[in-house]
Amino acid sequence: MILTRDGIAWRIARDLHEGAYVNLGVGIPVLVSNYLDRTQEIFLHSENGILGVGPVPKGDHIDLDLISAGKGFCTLALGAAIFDQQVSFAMMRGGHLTHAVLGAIEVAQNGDFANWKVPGEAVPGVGGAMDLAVGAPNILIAMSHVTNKGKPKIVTACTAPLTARRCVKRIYTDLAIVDVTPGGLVLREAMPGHDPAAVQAKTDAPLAVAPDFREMAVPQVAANGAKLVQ
Amino acid sequence: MILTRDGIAWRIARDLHEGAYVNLGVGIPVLVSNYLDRTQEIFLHSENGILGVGPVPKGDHIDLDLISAGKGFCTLALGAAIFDQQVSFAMMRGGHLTHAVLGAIEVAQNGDFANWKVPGEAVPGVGGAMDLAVGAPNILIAMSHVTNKGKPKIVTACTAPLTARRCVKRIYTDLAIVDVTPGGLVLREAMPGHDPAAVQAKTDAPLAVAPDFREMAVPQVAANGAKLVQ
Amino acid sequence: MIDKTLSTCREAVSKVFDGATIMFGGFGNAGMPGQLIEALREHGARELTIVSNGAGTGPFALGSLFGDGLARKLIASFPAPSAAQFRERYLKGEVELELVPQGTLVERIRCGGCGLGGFYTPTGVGTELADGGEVREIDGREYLFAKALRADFALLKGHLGDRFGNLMYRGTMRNFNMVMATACDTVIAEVDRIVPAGEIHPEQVHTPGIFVDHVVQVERLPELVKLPKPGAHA
Amino acid sequence: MIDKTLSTCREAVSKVFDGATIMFGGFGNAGMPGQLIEALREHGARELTIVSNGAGTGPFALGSLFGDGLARKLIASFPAPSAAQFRERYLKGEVELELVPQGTLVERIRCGGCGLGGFYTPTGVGTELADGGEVREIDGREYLFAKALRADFALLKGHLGDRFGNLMYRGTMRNFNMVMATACDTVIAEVDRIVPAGEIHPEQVHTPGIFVDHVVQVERLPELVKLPKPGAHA
Repeated sequence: MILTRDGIAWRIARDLHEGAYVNLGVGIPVLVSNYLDRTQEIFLHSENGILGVGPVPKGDHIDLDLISAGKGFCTLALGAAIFDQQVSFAMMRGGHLTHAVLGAIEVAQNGDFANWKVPGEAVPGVGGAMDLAVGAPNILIAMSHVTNKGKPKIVTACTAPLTARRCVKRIYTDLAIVDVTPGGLVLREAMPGHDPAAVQAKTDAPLAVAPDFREMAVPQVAANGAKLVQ
Repeated sequence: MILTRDGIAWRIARDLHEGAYVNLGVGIPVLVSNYLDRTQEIFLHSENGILGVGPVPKGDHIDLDLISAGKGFCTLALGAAIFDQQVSFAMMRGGHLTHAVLGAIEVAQNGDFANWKVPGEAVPGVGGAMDLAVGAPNILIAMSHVTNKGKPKIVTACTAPLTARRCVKRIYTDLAIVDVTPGGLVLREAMPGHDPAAVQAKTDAPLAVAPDFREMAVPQVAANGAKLVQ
Repeated sequence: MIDKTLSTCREAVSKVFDGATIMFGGFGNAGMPGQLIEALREHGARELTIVSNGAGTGPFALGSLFGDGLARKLIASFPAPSAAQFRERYLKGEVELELVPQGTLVERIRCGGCGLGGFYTPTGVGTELADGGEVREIDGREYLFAKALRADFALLKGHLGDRFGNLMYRGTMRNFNMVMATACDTVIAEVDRIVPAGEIHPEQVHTPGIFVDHVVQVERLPELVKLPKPGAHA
Repeated sequence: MIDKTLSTCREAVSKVFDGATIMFGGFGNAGMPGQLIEALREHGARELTIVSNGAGTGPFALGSLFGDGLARKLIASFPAPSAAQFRERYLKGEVELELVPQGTLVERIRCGGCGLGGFYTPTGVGTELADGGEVREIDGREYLFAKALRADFALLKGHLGDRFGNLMYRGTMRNFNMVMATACDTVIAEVDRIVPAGEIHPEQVHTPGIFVDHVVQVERLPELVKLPKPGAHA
């Protein structure tokens, strides 16, 4: 049993709490917004100039001038602020956001990670990924544990072009949650049916097992009907 | 016959035209605002965050939150904008203002000038003078031609601590108007009764005389009743 | 009376010369000067260097400049997979790409606009985008040097404008428009509406007129308002 | 529910420690956090490093901190002749002064707030304020290196504030407040009025709450509103 993309997003959302200022990257990370505890006030940052991104607008409530970083229309949450690029990147690079949730191609045991240059993509594009990575104190990675071909993505050293060095704090995969610590990688949770040895078998870098290691507890289906495990 | 402080300001105002964006320093420069041609739209910049400073407010029309760089209350002109320090200094250092009018202790023939560290003043203060000096393409100096003790202030090389190097375009004194050119100083106008030789006698650096040199034409009294010549 | 308004985009872009470097505001369609870009395409200046966050998202707007072969270089952070016209030229080797992290791009433009020569950023240190760059340690952290960036022209989009050149944006239109307005020799803005002097409150002027040379009122072209699928990003 | 409001200035400054570096917003009395400063004076933390454009203009506000001997250093651009309390301490050698051109001060603070290490400015090159500094030629012009500046605390003044920490200023209150809000570990703002969440329009938030830790509503003290003679500057 492993997590779906929604399942990874759901699990990350459980670790975000009131007062967090969070940037959600493309891919699995943007799904996190669907699973946040709406009784808590969590500010979502969009690098094109919003702090306090609200839900996707419905029907004819679309404002053509209000888009988020994914270029889809959005709304504003209570207490939101609008600003330009220089302020937006001050928030990112200046360490003001509390969390950035980003996808990755590879994460290394020292916290290096690679996510901007997709193998096989002939035209490179980096956007704000490197600025987020050097700024936010909590870089959370959301990704599958292995590639489509079964190759581990948590590695001893990245081979793909780096996004930033030594910045990842925690990795959420479809299989496990792994912390990056000064002493190396620490396995905190794994999906039912995958003991530490099974996770290690799919991980290139050595994993220590946390003293409070536990089975991940994720429901089958989310409140919005999305399948969380498969 | 020489100009009063108001006279110098009046004469500078004649050289500022529609569309100019001007910062007026403390001392004689701020007086320039009293003599601008009000039929022309000239924007006055105040480094604390205003473009489009209007006249001093009258009576109970004072807004306690609206002050100019001299820390006196002010109003806003039509088309004014309000901003913070980083934008204000972007305008100054970035070369967006067309003119800065500044006082000086000394101006050298190469356009160096000194105005921030007043001799005998034990506590130094620089404010925005250096930023203005490196930014505005037209640095106009307003000062007396000689010190209280008769010592020339237009010199071959500054002895007082510099504000900036090679930036002065034109010097307006109570006696003359002198341009700083790549070929040296050029005397453009002098007050009636002071021929080029008389101006040179009160000037440390050599003056060439402009082909269109002329006598300065300034009325005795301004429209506001201020004495312009003495 | 100062009057920076012009009546047509054609007139506004008429001074753009072959080989010019041009900054384009906008992130997605918000704050993207679609009509000025169309006028520029018709104007036909060639060998342009384009500074923009991306390279467009289809055959219109920025995409059309690449489609028509008017650009020789792009300085950008994210030429998206949907920027087909750019990508085709790039892969043929007809257009050069200078890839810059988005925050570094913003900051380089800001430096150019505020008279600074360059700055040190932690962004990109240890990555291949730092290759050959100068790295300096400041207070125990490594930073990469980046240089100011200026351009000959800026094409921007505001919501309101006035004859002084003051601009006010709406929603997420501000994006790159505000910094780019400060960093170009000639700054041209299209706006949804030119309003009488004084109608934009001084505290709501986002780009003061000192930075702007020309303002043109345009109607929004429906084809420039591409409707993305809702749900792409919350 | 996020709630960054506090009911007293005393509480807001209670964590300030001996030896702290503190940035103070304000230019003249506009945007000057007079009541927070008074609370800080009563709090009595000593050996402070003060970052401010000036050093006050009399025995109240900043002047009182120097008067009480609470500061050991001032980083400023213009300690005016009217800053008698600072000047007396400075001339006795009891307070150190780091004089920085105003634009360089602003930019150093901005760098500290936006994660940059430093920058190159043309300001001050060839002057005695550049002595010992690193000069670098970039594209044929000389620039002086300046380093980012941060502080432990910022004391700021806004007009409106809300429980999220969002601030809106009035008139010329913005001055140093906006950059300082980004560059300090703990940011405390006094405001004329705390308004309900959502009352400050998102497009009129000048300092987003992410930068602010505490907001206190105060009444303006009449003695802090010194009335300058009109006509000092047009």
